[in-house]
Amino acid sequence: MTEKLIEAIGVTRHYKLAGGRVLRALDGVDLAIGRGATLGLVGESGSGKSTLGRVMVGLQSPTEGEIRFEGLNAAAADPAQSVRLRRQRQIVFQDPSGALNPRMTIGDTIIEHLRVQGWSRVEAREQAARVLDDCGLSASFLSAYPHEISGGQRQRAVIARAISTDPAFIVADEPVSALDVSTRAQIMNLLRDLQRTRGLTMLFISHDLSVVAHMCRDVAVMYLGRIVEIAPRGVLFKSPLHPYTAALISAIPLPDPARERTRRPILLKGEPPDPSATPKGCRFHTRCPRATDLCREVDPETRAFSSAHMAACHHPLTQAPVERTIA
Amino acid sequence: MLRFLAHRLAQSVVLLLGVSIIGFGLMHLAPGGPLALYTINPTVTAQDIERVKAQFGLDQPVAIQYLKWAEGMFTGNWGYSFFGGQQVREIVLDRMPATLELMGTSLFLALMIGVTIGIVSAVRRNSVADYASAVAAMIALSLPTFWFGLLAIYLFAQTLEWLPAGGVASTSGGDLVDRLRHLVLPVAVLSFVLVAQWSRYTRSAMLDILNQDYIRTAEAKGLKRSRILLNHALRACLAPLITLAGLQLPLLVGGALVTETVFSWPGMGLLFVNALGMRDYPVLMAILMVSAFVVVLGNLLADIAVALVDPRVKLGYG
Amino acid sequence: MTALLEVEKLAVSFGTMRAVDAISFTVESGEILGLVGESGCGKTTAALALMRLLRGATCTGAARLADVDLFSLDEPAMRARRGSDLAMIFQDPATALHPTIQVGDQLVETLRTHLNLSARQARSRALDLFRKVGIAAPEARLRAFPHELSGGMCQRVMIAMAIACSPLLLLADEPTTALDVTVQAQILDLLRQVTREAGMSVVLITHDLGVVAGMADRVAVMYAGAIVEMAGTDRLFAAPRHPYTRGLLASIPALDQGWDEPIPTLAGSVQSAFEVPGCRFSPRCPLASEICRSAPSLREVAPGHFVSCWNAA
Amino acid sequence: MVDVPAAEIILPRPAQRFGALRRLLRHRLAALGLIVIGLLAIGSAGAPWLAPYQPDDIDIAQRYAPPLSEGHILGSDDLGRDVLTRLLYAGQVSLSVGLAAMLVTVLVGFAVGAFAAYHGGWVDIALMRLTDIMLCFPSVFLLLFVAAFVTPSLASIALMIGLTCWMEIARIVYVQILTLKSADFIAAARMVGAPSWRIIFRQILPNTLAPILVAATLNMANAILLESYISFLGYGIQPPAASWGNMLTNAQSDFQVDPWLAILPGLAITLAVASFNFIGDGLRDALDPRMRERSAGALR
Repeated sequence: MTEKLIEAIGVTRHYKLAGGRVLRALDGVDLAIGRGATLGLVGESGSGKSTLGRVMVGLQSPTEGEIRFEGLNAAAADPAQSVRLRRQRQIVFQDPSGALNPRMTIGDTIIEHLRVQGWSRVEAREQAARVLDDCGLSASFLSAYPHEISGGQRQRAVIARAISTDPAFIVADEPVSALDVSTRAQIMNLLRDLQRTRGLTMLFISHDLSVVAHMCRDVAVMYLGRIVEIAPRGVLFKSPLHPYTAALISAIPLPDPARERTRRPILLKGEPPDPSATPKGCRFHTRCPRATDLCREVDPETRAFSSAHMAACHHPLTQAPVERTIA
Repeated sequence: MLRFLAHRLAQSVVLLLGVSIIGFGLMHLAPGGPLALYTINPTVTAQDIERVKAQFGLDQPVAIQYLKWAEGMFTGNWGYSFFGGQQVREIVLDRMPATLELMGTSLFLALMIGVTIGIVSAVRRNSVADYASAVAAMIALSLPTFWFGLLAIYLFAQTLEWLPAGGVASTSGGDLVDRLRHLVLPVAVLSFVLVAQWSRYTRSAMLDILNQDYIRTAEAKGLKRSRILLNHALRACLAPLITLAGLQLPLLVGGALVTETVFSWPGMGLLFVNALGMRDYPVLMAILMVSAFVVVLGNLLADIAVALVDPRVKLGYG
Repeated sequence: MTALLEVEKLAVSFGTMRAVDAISFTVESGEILGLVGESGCGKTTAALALMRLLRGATCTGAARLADVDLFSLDEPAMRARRGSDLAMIFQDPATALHPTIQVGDQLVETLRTHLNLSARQARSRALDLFRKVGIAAPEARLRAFPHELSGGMCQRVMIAMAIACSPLLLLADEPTTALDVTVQAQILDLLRQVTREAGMSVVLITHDLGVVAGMADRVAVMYAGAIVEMAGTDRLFAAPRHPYTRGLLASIPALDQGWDEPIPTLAGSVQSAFEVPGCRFSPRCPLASEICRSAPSLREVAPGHFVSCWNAA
Repeated sequence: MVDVPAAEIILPRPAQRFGALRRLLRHRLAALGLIVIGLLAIGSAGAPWLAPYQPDDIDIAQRYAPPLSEGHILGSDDLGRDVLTRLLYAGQVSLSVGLAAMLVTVLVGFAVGAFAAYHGGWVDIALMRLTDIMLCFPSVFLLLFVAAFVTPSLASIALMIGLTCWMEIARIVYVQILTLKSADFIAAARMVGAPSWRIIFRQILPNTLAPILVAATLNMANAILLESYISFLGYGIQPPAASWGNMLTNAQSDFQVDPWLAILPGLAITLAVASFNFIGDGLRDALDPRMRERSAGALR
């Protein structure tokens, strides 16, 4: 395996709610992304995938566990290291309208982003023009306000801001969900190209499996604050181990009438439980067609079924594990 | 619901505590502090003041003084008026009914008229009636109430001689008709402003609701317009309007004060202004505290009412 | 035989902006028509125009439902049809239900408005409907408020309300867009089942070609207020003729597509397409030529396959 | 290099810069308000040159001259002083008290609201509770209570009004900032380590200006009303200096002797207050993005 660029080790993130309840947005997540790789992260609303993204770039700090960037614990970084960490990790948000200050021009937004990092005004301006160009926007967009441009262009500007500090790692948090079908493909291609030309490491978050499948070599599936399965995309889609992954894959409507007629979605019972009331035992047992008493009692550990395929399930769908628990 | 009640009750207690601390602070800010009466009296010597200070406990630490004062406020021992030496509590509570009568009648009228105007303006948005009521409300809100009251007296009492100029009743009469005749002008003046406010509030709340998805659902179900308005829109409108009623209370109390001074209406407002002229701090203080108490209580009631009307509130969705 | 719904030259404008541009289509009895397009293409506006629920808009054209022209009915007659003959489901179930009325009462209200039922009869009918749309513990759920139900459950209530009076036509506006993937599968399954059972016609409005592929018998593709292509579902997906449809289909990433290749894209965006003279798609069209300065009209290129393009092969 | 998939087919459309100002001027009542305020301001500021007399020129021979009489266009008062002159000079006082009070209100309100919202934690709780507590007092009572033992001057009155009226703005700012704080563009700024003051002044402040501007305008109207009331009761601006409020001190008796003496200052107050109210209302419409979308002809 290639060198790990960023790792999440036992990351937990809790939020206190009114009435003393605790929302477990993340509940013990281990994850590592190799330098230059793109990892896809899928899950439904409330699965904690956005929280994980925000923790990975340092927008939120984990309640427990740590984030390591190039082996350095982000929470223990000294001021100089912190500055470098901020430059190295950037994020692209879901809603490009909310991600840009409505009272600032696109140029000012990027320049401000760089000025905070200590760039001179002149350099920042040049860099802003450069990254906008890399994202397919001409210099005339420097002086445009967000409401004067289209959604797709706004998302390009957000991406431009993210790459302006020449980061090594980018979290793309549902970058195409708010966009129309025809613009969606443009943005996906742009991200893919940037990832290649700049050697970016990327965590690509989406609720849409087909989008993730197109962008990423490896895919992780989240359910209620935990990663339940992780595997190379081909393996995951052909032979998923976790019943949730299988249901998720089968639920995607295909733009192909012939195959749609034969597609038999695995209909899960009910809806994801409230993340503030995680079920005991396996967190998926309330909806799982294969659930047994074991699942209701014991939380399954993550096991490796092949070198790159891991799942947390007592009754996986296809194979037997090759090794025991991984560290 | 019980939890919600307990929570809101606790909040009100905190508010009252804060109100009392600010009140206590103001009392001590006043020149001469609580002993202002004695300091302006030339026959009182410095020793006398020291003696009185000790007697009232004013030589003790501020915290103790505050506790004593708060205890007094709580138990109804509000001190004595600088003038006449009457129990402040009696003076103030004596005036309460008149103020409540004025406020209650005006608020009731204003709600009836204002809410109706607001609904009609929202439903017939951008119509002539809507614009007219908007401009009228704006002007009503721009009139200095005291001047408007004086103008009303000049017109209806002095020039046309239709109505009495002030007071609750004639010295001779005092029957129901006479009392009602005295009520007309002050209530009209006070509710004029209130109607303006309420029609604006209702209009914007109603417009907001008429733009909601669930109103479109109701239309798509084929319900009659009247049913949609009354059963769906108005029901949804209730919670924001009750909340506003609570928030607006200080304005209502303030408006009543102004109106009372103009119409010599013997309520707490008139008392306040009279006491102000004589720098009768205990009385002023008591009225300030009572009015704040009324506001806190009103807000508490409004919140409870909202919780009864809107099932989301208790769960913190509101 | 005439179709259940015949829409002829339906046009909607807000002031000078033409949101829907003289669209015509039919829906046969028991048929599901998919109405596909990106946001702002006018698909929702067209549906609301059919319900006559647009305010501040000018609607022209004709819409006949079971041979009754909806646009010539007076308001009370139209009202009597809303919710009974034609019903509508909206995108966001969380906001489409009244927040402070129990969902059971909202359903009963619909029933009693259109059917001559006593309160008790309506209540028991509501209970049946809740069972039918797969709501567990229906007695208790009748007394629930929308915020106490999940998104999927709210959409089930909306569906129960829509099918309560056995409408001839159901307008479903993005019924699953606000829901999670696994819940979307449940709701689509339910919709398919209840409409097929009752032989109901459906206009399914969505931006998701996948949803259409699995649900619709025929598909109409809209762009900037106009229908640009219409055909049977199989045919449209197998042999799309309009460059927009082609681009749209090509730009959907597929699960089994190689992850390394770029996705073919449509250039530019829909923004300001309403101001384009002639063919509104021409600024983004790879086939655009001189002739596209005048607006094309929908023509039949094969039996049942209509395309609005001068250069469509 | 990255291929550029023709995102530029549509260039940005810098259509409506200064759109808000244009919309404000199109709002007829607001435009009228602006004109009236402009005239009042010019008249008051230019009083030394425009006024026919000095404000305290007493002419016992000309007491209670009716309006339109020789030498006194708007008549004269009980001491024979010219009413027009006094109205103009009073305007100076009333408008500047209003302006100064509004500035105090905005400053205090913004500071409290911004600090509470941005800092969060116990500061938030303490400051917003203080705001709630202050809101429990009817502001007229509070104002009069303090006015009773403060030596009245232009500055002290403005300060008192400002200190009893800041709560509304504090709440507006508080809510605005809380909403903005969770916006992604703030997250982006925080992520690169922008210091708090920089986020507040560069990112947040420009976005809260619109509602503050509206509230400030409406506050100005309110401040003028409050000043007139306390001056009417005699706790505000002291004679012989004139303010619109203290010109009404004897209004009750003036109505019997010379109604115009009591009507004109009241009209001046109403005119000024209504103008600010109309401007505020127009500003709200012009600056509210939701209204823009609605008028752009969205569905309903």
